Amino acid sequence: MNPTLEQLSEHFGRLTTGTASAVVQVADPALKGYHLDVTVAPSLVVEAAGVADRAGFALDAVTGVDWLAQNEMEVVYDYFHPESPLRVVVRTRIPRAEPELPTIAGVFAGANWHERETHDFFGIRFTGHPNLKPFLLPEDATFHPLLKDYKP
Amino acid sequence: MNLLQIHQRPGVYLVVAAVLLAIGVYGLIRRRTLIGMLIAGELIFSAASLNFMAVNRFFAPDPAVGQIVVLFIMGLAAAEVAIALSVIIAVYRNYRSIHSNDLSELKG
Amino acid sequence: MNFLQTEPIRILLYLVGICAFVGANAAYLVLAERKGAGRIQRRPGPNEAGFGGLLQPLADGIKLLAKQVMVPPGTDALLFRAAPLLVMAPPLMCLAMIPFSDSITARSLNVGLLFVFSFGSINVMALMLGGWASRNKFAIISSARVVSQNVAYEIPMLLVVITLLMVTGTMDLNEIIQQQGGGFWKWNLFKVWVNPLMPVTFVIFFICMLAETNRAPFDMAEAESELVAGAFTEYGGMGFGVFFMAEYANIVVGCSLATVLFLGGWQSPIGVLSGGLWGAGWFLLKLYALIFTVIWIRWTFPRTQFYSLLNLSWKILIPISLFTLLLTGAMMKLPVVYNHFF
Amino acid sequence: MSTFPFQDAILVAIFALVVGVTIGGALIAALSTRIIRGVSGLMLCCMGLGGLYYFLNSPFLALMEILIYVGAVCVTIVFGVMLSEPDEPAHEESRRHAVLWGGAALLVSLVILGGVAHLGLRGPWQEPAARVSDGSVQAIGLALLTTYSLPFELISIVLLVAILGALVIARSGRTKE
Amino acid sequence: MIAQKDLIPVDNGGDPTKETFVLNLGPQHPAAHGVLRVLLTMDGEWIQRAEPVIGYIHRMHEKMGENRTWAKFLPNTSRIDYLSAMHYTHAFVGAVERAAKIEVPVRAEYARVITSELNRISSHMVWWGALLLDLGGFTPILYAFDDREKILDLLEALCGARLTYCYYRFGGLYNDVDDAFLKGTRDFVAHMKPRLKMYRELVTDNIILRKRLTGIGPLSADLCRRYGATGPVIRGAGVAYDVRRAEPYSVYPKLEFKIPTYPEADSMARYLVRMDEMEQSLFIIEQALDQIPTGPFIGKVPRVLKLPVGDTCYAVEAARGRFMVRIVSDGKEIPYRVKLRTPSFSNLSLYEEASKGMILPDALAMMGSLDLVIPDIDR
Repeated sequence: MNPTLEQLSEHFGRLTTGTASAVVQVADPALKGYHLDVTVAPSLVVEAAGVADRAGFALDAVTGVDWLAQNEMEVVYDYFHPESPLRVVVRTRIPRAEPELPTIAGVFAGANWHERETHDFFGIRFTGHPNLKPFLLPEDATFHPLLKDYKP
Repeated sequence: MNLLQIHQRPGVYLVVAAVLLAIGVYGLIRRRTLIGMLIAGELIFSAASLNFMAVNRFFAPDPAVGQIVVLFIMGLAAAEVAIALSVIIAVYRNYRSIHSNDLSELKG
Repeated sequence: MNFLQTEPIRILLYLVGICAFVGANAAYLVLAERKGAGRIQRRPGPNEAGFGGLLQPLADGIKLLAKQVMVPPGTDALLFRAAPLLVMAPPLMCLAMIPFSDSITARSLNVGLLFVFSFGSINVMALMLGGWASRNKFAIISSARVVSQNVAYEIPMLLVVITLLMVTGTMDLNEIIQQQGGGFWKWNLFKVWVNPLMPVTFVIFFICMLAETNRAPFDMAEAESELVAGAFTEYGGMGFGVFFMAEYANIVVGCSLATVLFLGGWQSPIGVLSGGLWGAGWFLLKLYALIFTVIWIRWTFPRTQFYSLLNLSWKILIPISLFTLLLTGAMMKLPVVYNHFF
Repeated sequence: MSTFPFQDAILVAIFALVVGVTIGGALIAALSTRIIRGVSGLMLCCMGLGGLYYFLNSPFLALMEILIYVGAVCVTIVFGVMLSEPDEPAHEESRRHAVLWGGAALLVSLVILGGVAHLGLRGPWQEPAARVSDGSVQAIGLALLTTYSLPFELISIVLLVAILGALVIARSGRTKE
Repeated sequence: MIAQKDLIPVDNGGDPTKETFVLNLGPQHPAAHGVLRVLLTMDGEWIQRAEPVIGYIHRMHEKMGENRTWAKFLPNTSRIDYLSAMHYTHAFVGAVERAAKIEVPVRAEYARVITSELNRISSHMVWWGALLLDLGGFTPILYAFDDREKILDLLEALCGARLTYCYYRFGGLYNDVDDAFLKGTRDFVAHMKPRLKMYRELVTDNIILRKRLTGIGPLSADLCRRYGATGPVIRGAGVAYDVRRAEPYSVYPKLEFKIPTYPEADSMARYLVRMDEMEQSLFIIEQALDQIPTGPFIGKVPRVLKLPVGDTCYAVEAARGRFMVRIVSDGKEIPYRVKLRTPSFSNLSLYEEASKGMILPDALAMMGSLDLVIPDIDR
């Protein structure tokens, strides 16, 4: 049942939107802390989550990174496998001006909170999210503190 | 009438019972929630019990009889309250109200 | 001396005595509870105020008295204030019936047992009114729990008491004690020839008593981890203090009743030295042993869950107590039947 | 009971208090708009009644009154109050209407009061020739199980049916358990 | 205090047989361990919906990470979950060491294991006492704190802090473990073993406790996976997931220990997992004490630490589950992004789904069995 690294890279490699397909790199866990580094287009994160879900992965975290210099935002989905030592990272980049991503809360229920948190901190809108209310920040907060150009 | 013997005169108890009855009837007419009416009904029961007890104490040949009757009344009152309250709760579930006015429609 | 023995003076003396007894007990049982908890938890407990902590209840009382009695807006102010009074009255009334010794009883009544139970039943009403009047959701949930719990446990308790009444044949508490004279094997607790399940009855009585007084592990009324402080959430200052004292007064009443009904009241366990002050000594000894058990249980067990608490009563205690009732009846009638046929 | 000074006066004072509590409780029960206070009034009234029974030489019934009415009936009613909308709303009928109906109700109850009180006070009551039993608890118990055993059994059946009926009615609306 | 209209309100979903009301559990409530607020929609005592509302002590540690050097952020990590600070500093130190390829001396690694496992025991002791407090048992927490005190004393002597330890450094430790500490730890292990046995007899086998926990709040393995719940929660669902084995770090591969799992998935299973874990921690400590070599306690670390560009993850098994640090470096002295993935966050996120239809005391028992630390959720 537990997937091997090769199977996984194959599954993730098959993801494609027509123009751009997923880039799968095998990483050294001793140096990086994960085994597989998958870069996908923003529209593919849900399918990528589906692949991870079918392989029995669990969502570890959703990390936003604000690359101010490139005028892009990166969202990293970490997956861990409860029954094997494998770790997979799925990353995608979205334009900073229009930070929108489809939600994966439909695949991993736990993503609900992670995405709300990321929305709080980066202002990334997760389309289709069931409950994108302010979460950790005050209810009336209009700022996104983890943006690199955020001035308190 | 000797005021100091007032607690040994049957009339006093009978009048108190009459007052209770009157209050109970007034409440039964004026109350507009089922529970309020139930309370008023209890007052009427009490009036009857008190009458029984007074008559029993002063005029009955066997003083156990009145007490037994009152015991029966208490039992009936308890049963009545249980049934009435379950009905009231059932009514409330269906109508969201226990006001007697709201219940006059008689349709579910 | 003659003046002292006139009825009103006697009643007055006893009333003052009972109030003092309840007050002192409530105050010092709190201390005993805290000290006991301290011993059980391997810490000293309150030991600062007064002589090794002996003045702690006084300090607490002064602190509570000095606090403003808050009546939160939105509450039913009248009932909110009346509830603490109502909760304190029943134990005071009940204690008047308890014979502390063969000569020390405030008021001996031939229906003393009934008296204790009828006034004990007011307690529920008081807690309920207090909870309801607070208009606090936690308090209201707690009130609902208190009622279900007390109704559920009143039944096995009364069944047990009826069993006992069949054995004693009287509701006069003093007479019940007198029947148990002459050594601990004559106590109702050990009357296994009347009913082999007598110790079980005692255990049921004790459990019901814990539940009726809302003591751990049945303290649903103030299940503090669930309902903050339950029915007392909105009470502060002396309002809370009175509820607190009433809890201990109720424990005293409950344990006194258990002592009278099952443990021979003021009778000496060895058959001698049971009159007068000796009797009072024996009574208090048994009473405080039971109270200590209550405290011990509280600091040892976690709280039961509310529904398993009700299940315990309806599915275990009531059937057992019904069975003991039938068994006692059968065993009492057996000789009659036997004599009739043979 | 040995006599002592002012015994009668004290007794009468207590009696007056008991009567006051009874009637006051009844008034609260019937007039208060908050049902919970109405129940408290009923409780007061029942405690007063218990006192009256005590004055009528029946401590047993006095205690039963408190046990059953305060401990059971009132508690059940409060429970019912908790489960349903408790308070009466303000009268929505017109003032004239209210006065009219209130007056009518008052009239009816006053007529009843007058009639019953008249009967009570002027009725041709006769002192009993001789007492059959002493009215003690033993006498009640004996009578219950001999002369009145049939009503006694009937009452138990009524209670049983009431409990079952109450359970059935109250549970029927409940979907989840 | 509530107004009349709030008593029997609102959302019954058009079904008049349902009477629901909203109960605000917290942020100040005796059963919420910290400032957790749960918005309960109740039908009587049954919970229709329980929505945790968090963020009351949010401190934005992740932003703090972006404006101080790697070393200066280290003490912050110990403030996230104040009950298992060792694990949290371990994760951050490990992430930096992994990214900067810093070698850690073996003695330091053993010392880290010993202190981490001590910290795990002390954290579990707090959980144990608090859970029993939730269930209305007052006494165990004082015994638990008594034992925990011994651990705190040991660790205080070592690093000067009793709660928010900052003992680990990049490449090693703040100072060496001395003989007094090693001996004290041995004594503690000897002291703790009979205590755990006593707790099992007095508390674990208590019938009321068993009734309160057995069958209550089942969290299936799949539920845990979908929500990313880890630690004793997923082990209580029968999945032997332990970061110490799944992603071996430090010297755990050299040490023997069992991963306690219970397939029942109820609160009792989580309870038993933690109780067993304390035993396993003692076992690990014993081995580590036997194996600890002599040598330096800190390796070679550059004075000005600059990490290579790129991101690195490092996960540890904290007392509450998987704690992962993801650091992103742009080659400067200060982190570009620090992501802290905390176990309580994921463990609580399943609460809304899991508590549906439970009654209030059971829901609180389940909450106690999740072992939440609110600062760990809010960060």
